[in-house]
Amino acid sequence: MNNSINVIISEDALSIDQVYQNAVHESCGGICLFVGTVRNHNKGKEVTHLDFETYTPMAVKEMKKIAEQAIEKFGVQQVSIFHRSGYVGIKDIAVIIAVSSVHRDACFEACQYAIDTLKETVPIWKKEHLEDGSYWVGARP
Amino acid sequence: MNNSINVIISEDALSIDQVYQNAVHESCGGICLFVGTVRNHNKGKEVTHLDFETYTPMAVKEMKKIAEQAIEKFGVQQVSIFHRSGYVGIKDIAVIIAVSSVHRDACFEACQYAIDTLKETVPIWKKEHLEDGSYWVGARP
Amino acid sequence: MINIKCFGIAKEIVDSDKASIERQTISVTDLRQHMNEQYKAFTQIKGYMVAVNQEYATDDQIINAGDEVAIIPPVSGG
Amino acid sequence: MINIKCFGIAKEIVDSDKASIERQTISVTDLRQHMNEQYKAFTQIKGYMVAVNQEYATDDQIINAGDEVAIIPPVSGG
Repeated sequence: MNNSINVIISEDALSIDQVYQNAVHESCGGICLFVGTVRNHNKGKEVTHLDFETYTPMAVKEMKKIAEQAIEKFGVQQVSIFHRSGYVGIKDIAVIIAVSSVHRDACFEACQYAIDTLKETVPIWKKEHLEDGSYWVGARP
Repeated sequence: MNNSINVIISEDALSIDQVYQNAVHESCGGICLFVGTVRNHNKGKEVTHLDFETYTPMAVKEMKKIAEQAIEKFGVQQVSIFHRSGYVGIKDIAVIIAVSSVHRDACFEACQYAIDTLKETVPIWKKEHLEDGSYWVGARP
Repeated sequence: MINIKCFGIAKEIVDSDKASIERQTISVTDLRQHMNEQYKAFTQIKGYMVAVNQEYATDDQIINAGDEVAIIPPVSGG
Repeated sequence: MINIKCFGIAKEIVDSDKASIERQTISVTDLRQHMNEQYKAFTQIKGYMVAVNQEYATDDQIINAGDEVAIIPPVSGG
């Protein structure tokens, strides 16, 4: 089987359908998607929007590594990872991951692995804007 | 939080965007979707298409039970389950499940629970059409 | 009379989407036995559940005329 | 000269998206020490990784002038 990987960092709104079309495969019975959206609250405070800063060439490399590891570890077919940069409003999409596989357990495991690892290794930073200020998420002890 | 459940059996093509819009919620950071598509092969044979027969009122009841159980067991926010009836071609969508939750682990677990349980309890039957015949999946020992 | 909806392979075995039994009341076990005698092919499939009023029924459950009854062969949705 | 890209909170601390060190070669450990002395606020954050040529670097790795170097504060994508 020819695996394929699609990895994009986009300044524009992400399309679930586009990510889906990149992942769907006629030999596969299932696709698991994770869509990360912006919550209106965090730690008891009201969030107005987020700003994502990206080290784009390195982030793309790290996202490709995650996709390759997901294929190797879980034997899945296609992996697509799309991430936003810039201003992202409440309920808007920050990230979409789609994984297709012949049998469905593998696509769930691989999709969860991909989002968990993305949050640990991909050089993207989220500035959370509250009504009374803003801060870089996770930067301070 | 007001939970909501959307359950539909449709003779027409399923829209991922519609299911997504039913599940997205401003208090939630993540949505897990499972999209079940028709594979072009099964047990070494080439599949041409599927036909889904549904006991619609009971199937809808069972799908609602699954959504309610998912909310109760995993504390998720919204659950949408859409299933096709009738003729479904290769790569077409047979089922879409979308689950939103405040934190992402719960939506993965609940979505996987929902598709696993759907395949065990919901009165829907799949006739698999091959090049040289057709049969009801899972009916014979 | 007990009216029975038939789905999937059950519809093929009965060669109709419905069957009936000339009784006012019957247990699920007896309905199953009646159908298996009437249509031998039921004994060659993996088995089937019976639903009464759109809920899965237990073997000792009593069905009355007017109940919505269905034969539920192994499901395969998704 | 070693040129250093700064992202997220590092960009705020340095008050620029780049910094530089007047050396032809430096270890990651020494770069970190140099930056922490130059900009005390780096010692008040959770720490940071250093990337060299778009790969995470180890502490004993040697950086040469011309390498693409970046300070990677705790990431928070997704």
